[in-house]
Amino acid sequence: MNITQIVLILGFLLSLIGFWGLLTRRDLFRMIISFSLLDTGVHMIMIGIGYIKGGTAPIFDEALAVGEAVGKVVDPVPSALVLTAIVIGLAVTALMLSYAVRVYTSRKSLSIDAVKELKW
Amino acid sequence: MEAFAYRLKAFLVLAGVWLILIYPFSLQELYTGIAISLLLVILPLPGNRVFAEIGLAPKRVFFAVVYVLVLIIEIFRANIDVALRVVKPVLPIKPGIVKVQTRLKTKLGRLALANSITLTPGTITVEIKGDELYIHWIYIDAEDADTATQKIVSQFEKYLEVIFG
Amino acid sequence: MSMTILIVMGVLMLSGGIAALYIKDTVSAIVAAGVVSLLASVIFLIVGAPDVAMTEAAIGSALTTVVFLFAWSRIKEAEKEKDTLESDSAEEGGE
Amino acid sequence: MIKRFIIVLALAAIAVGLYPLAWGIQDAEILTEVANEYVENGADDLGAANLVTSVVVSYRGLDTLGEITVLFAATAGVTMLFAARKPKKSGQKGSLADDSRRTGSELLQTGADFLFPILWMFGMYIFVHGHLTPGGGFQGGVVLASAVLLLLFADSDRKMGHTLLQIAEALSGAAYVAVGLLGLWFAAGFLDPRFLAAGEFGQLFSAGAIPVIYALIGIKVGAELTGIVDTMRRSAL
Amino acid sequence: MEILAIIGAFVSLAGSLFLLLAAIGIFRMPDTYNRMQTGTKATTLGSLLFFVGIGMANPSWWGKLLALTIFIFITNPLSSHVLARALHFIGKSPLLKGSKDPDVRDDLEAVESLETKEGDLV
Amino acid sequence: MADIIFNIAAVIALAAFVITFYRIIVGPELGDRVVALDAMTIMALSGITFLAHLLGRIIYLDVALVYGLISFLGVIAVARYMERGL
Repeated sequence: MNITQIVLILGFLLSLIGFWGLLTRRDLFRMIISFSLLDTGVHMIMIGIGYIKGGTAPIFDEALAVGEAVGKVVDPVPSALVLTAIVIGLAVTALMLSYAVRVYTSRKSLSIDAVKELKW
Repeated sequence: MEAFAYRLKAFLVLAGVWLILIYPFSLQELYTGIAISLLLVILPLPGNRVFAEIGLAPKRVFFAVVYVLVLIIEIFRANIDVALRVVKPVLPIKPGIVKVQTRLKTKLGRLALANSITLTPGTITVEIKGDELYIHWIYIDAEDADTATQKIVSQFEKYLEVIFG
Repeated sequence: MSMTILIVMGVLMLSGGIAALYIKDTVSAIVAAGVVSLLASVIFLIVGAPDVAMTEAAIGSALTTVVFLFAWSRIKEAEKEKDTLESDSAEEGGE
Repeated sequence: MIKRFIIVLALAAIAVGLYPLAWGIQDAEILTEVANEYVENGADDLGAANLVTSVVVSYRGLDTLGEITVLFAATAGVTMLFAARKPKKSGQKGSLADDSRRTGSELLQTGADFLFPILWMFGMYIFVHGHLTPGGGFQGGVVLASAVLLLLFADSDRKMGHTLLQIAEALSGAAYVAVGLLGLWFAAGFLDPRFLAAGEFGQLFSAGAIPVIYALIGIKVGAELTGIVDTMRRSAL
Repeated sequence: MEILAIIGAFVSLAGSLFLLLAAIGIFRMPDTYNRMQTGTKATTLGSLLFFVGIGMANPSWWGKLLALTIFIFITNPLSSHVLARALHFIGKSPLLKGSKDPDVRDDLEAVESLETKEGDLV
Repeated sequence: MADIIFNIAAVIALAAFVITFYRIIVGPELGDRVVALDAMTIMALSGITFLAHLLGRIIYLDVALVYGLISFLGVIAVARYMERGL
């Protein structure tokens, strides 16, 4: 067992939990919660892929000199991607929630079965 | 004039917090901190007026230091109290809500009083209305308001009265 | 040491995720989802991504929880409104 | 029942598909080529101590611009979905508008008033130090937004000036693009921060325009998130 | 320097014991108010001691740790107060199941007439 | 020497964390869960400062500051929801 492996497995399991909730729950609110769990799981996978053995944060200060950084720091690119992905995740969640509230006010129910227009 | 006074106090508090945050001092950080604090003080932000209650007289500062010491001693007492309660096989609790009086009028003083009460042995502030504090007490010793006030409030009130005027 | 912390946090995170799906009370589920984010942010810190940890703690946990709670209280208000309307005109109840 | 079986099957298929990805993997010893380039030359190139900040603001600056656009679109969407319903006038039958909400305790109001400037200063600390510490515009913006949220929690009837928010948002967005264009004119390309002096590495005034850009991002993100939350709060159904 | 680090380690150990105490209290106490009692106090002191210990081991970190401590001291009791007020509003009785002290009831009545009870939201 | 004792302290804090997490899962009511969340985040703050010490990076303390603010905000949000102030 090493850290990359653990983080990847955790991310996969969390995504699977999110998928499971997304597929089995009928309540719109639970589905959105499951979606945010899935989101977190995917972020964790991305961060786990960027990990380097014994890696520390890619930030230079007294503890990490500029010249000797290679081999000591983790990959900064996944961090940057996940950083923006989290913010977008919040915006998407807010959008879904306002949609759920609208569904409730027009259908008087939070169940996904109440939304029939797009069913086939 | 009064507006200038509370703005100055707010500025001092903000600059102090900034200096704590950037502990290894450097001149650039200092300039930035002063600029940001000035900006926040000049902008018509909602809460700045609260800072008017902070006093800078030597007596007040002295009382504040004593008050912090008393508070820390009380916190240690509170934790030993909690420890003794938690580890006993049968929990020695007789909880309830009591009403106590306070003389404090200033907002920050009341906030500090409520926070101190929450951190001291066995009490949590539940509600504050006018002069009356409603306090959840984990083991009720005294039922009437005066004794309870004596036990819970007085020890802090005498300091806070001076500190926040 | 950091491996131990990682494993414990991970197990707690997964159980929190399952709890978020199966707790009956919706607000409790929202709190559980927030806890998942908080634990995830500790995990990000361990794998050397403090930027992500900070963002996850601030956005994933706090603001998401707050947004969920606001939406849920709007739904609760709508429910109340529906109930009062239904009791006013009993013959035409919804659903 | 059969539905649930199919779901379990699908999840099992995903799990089996992902299994080799997770199981065979070891901790990587070397960075990928792109990351290696960033780590080796990023500090000399841009002068920012935090490489993630370099990537977010400069190397992948266009991504961030697009991301902020997405955030803006989401804010507009939330506003549209909620504002389609006119809030009922209070006192009308069956309405549970703002007046039934309970205001916070006096202590919470005092605490919020006291903490508000300090939290704003903390948020500014975070986004000004984006190139030195793990902070940055997004986190700092969230801290600004949460300070406003604290005020809203303390007093649920507080009115917020949306005009001010929109002005702040529009100005910071425009300034962000303008700084990007300055980079195009005076340095190598769009959103290139090197048109300001690089300064001494590790100091606050370093890394060219990166702190400026991150501060603008912070103000914009803060204004947008405040807008989302306040829209969800105000719209009494 | 080493001596200071060892002292700091012991202080941290004391802090973590207080944290454990808080956890046990939250685990054992019978109702929400009492859980809050142990939760707030013991975690505040525990984290304070933990920070002092870390600060002794790394003397250049004092600034941030002091900021953290001040922040916790302002916010932790405040959030407890708000939570207690909310619990009281939704009508949770502070009394234990068995105890019906008449004297305690007297003081409670003042409190219980404080707000109308409509605890159906939770 | 000092590191061993620090590790013991961290393990104890971790145990406290796990015990508190029990209340999040089973806590009979919302209030219990929020109390546990409050306590848990303070414990996590201690954990983060310990991690900063273990990995030797002062920059991680900034994360702890944001984390503390966030726990406060979350608890107040849920409490205000409970008393219908949201």
